[in-house]
Amino acid sequence: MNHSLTQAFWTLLRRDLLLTYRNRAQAINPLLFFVLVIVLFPFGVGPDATLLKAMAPGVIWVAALLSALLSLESIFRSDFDDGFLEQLVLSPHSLSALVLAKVFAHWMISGFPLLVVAPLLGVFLGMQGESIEVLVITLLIGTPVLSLIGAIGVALTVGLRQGGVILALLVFPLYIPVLIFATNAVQMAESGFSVTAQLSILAALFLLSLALAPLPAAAALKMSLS
Amino acid sequence: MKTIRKQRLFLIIAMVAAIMGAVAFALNAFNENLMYFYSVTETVNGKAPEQQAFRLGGMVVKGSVKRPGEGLTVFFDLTDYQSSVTVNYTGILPDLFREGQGIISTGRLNEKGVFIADEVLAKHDENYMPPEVAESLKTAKSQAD
Amino acid sequence: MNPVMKWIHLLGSPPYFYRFSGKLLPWLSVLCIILFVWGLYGGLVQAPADYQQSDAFRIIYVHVPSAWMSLFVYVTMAVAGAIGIIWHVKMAEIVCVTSAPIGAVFTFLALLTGSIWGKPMWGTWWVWDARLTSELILLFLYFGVMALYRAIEDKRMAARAVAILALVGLVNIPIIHYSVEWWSTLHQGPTVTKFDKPSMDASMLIPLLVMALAFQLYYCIVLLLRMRTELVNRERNSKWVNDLVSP
Amino acid sequence: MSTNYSLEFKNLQCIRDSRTLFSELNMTVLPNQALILEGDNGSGKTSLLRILCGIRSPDHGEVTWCQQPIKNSSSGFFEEMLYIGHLDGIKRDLTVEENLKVCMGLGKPSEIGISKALDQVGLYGYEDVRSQVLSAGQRRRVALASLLIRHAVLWVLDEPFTALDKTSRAVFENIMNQHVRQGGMIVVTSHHPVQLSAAEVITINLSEQ
Repeated sequence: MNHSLTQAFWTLLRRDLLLTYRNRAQAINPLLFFVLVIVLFPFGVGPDATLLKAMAPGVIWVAALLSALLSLESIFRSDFDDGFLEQLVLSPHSLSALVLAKVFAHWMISGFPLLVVAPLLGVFLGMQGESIEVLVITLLIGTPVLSLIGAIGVALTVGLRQGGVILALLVFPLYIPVLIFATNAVQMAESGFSVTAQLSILAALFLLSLALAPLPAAAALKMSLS
Repeated sequence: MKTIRKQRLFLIIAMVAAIMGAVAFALNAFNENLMYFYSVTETVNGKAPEQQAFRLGGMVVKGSVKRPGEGLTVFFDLTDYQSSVTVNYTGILPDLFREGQGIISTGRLNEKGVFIADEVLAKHDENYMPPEVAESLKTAKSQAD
Repeated sequence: MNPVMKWIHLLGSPPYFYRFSGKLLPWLSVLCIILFVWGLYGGLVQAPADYQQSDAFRIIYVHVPSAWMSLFVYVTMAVAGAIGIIWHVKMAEIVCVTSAPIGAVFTFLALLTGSIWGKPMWGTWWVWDARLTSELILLFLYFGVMALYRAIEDKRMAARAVAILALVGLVNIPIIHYSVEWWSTLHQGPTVTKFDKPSMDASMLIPLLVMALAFQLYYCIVLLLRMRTELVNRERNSKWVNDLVSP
Repeated sequence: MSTNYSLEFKNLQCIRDSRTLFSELNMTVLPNQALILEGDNGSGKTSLLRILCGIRSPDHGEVTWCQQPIKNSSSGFFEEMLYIGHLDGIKRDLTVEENLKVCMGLGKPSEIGISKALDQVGLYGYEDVRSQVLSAGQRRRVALASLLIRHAVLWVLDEPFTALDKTSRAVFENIMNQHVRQGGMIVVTSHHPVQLSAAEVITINLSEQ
């Protein structure tokens, strides 16, 4: 059964990635949104290089939060609409583990691409060498937390018509610790400080949400279906 | 049935391992020496950043508050009982701002080593007592000294 | 079953609870009013002015109890939610969902009085200080709970959803609190805190404790009232509610 | 298949929006039996079905599998049950075979392979066809094929004949009969009369409750 749980995990992961691949045009939208939000800032605050540089970590991370929110619904929405979620809930495997597969797929689709474009945007906002490195590391550890916590929110709201707005209200307060430590790490790196503490805390947040978030998400999914 | 139990056990072990990892990382973070505020001594010794704004905390030195001119500009010295730095601020000071009071100030150092404050916040302590009690405490303290 | 357990079990039955709370409410209200009058008189008139902040400090008689209650209500809500989920106790579910707006009001009151106090004392309406920020996030957590409950039509389902969310929030509150505290250590150097341990003169402390008790009672009263409304609303088709409406 | 399986429910009650749909329902379903739920729209057929397969929990009463509550993981209920609801969970962007592979991966595969199952439901050669070009009836057949490729004793089917023409319905009934004959059990709701000659049919009419 252990073997077959792993198999179910990979089947589900493969399926979600394949579905995204078949729908690549749509899947790229959150990434474009991310880039666009960041590009808007210089227009909004003016082309002052020092100001932009100081704002860069916060701007990039807030944009990451917004784009995560935009793509979160895709974790469960279409499966809820076409009844696949029922099959998932009624499968003999642990629902939490299956939820984790879907969250992992979501991160690969929506979180991972941010890692690729973030350095370019960092340069664009005037960030330099080492702080860009730290930015990428914070995104690497931090974006999975966004997907994990977000999954709870989506699972709670997937059955609702006006779920989107409520989703933002539910998940943003929970995102604040990630935002704080991630942006602080980049700022400290910019000032030339050690960032081990911030990265450790981000890693702790990641492991904690990895261990705990699938449970309420699974419970919420069962609730949403009943 | 047995396999189900095995699978569940495996998941629980993985969960506990992840939580323990999280605790380990958190403890690691606590052990790091975090320096996000600057005392007056650190500022004077040049440990504070030169280009960036930072927060500076200390006590207002008694008799150091000077108001040159009619405006809202004020100069005062801040101390941590080891060294002191001059602060320059333009704006309305909070009610609790007085000599001997602890304050927190945001700003940056200029070339002359004067701290140009953008914001001055008075920190009130968490003691609450009637003035007479405060007075008697003070006398008791001075007698003890 | 021992008598206490039996009684708790009995309280789980809606008609009994409705009758019992109906009898309890007048007594609680009288007690609450007495405590409020005593606390306010003690705090606003009797207590001496502070040596540092003079009369402005008196706002703590509203501010501190509401800040305490904002956290207390959240914990109550989450614990009740957990009991509701695990043991399917209907009353616990109702405690969970009806607590949220009350907690939000306390949180809002704490923020409002804090900011009114902050302006003369600190020199600003708002600082991104650890306590203020975590209180603000707490308010948003309450809003989330309320919005979710309102959005789900099936109230039985909604209560479960709210309980899950409240529990997630409960795990997150220490994390949020710790992170904002850590974040705003930037703002406050420990050098400044060269003060004695927090202390308060008895003449000021007693009214504060009385006020805290009064707030606690106020919460109980509003909770009972809201629970009664919710119960009647949920069970509007049942016999006991019909008997209640047309005796 | 061993014969000691049993699906039992006692004292079931379902309340929806403070309206009691049904109460005090009792029944035991054994291998070679089929339970057919009848009733008007809104009588609670789907609710009962969802309670029986564990999606919804009853307001009162209990559903057991082999004398153990179905939520209890040691009952092994979810290994032995397959459910097809109003919605079939078939992704339009995946081919028929890809869809079926996902179904297979979620549970215990049966001996029947994908192509053989498709043959049985009359969709031979449709493996690589994208599901979006299938007609509603063909999608329904793919859902039926997903029952065949997984091992389960109990099938729970919600209106399986929706969007099916006469021949398709015959195919469906044939396969259901075959399942019951092999010791399986079926719980089904249907507007249309169901011909399950191989099974000992039990009927619950919820409108008469």
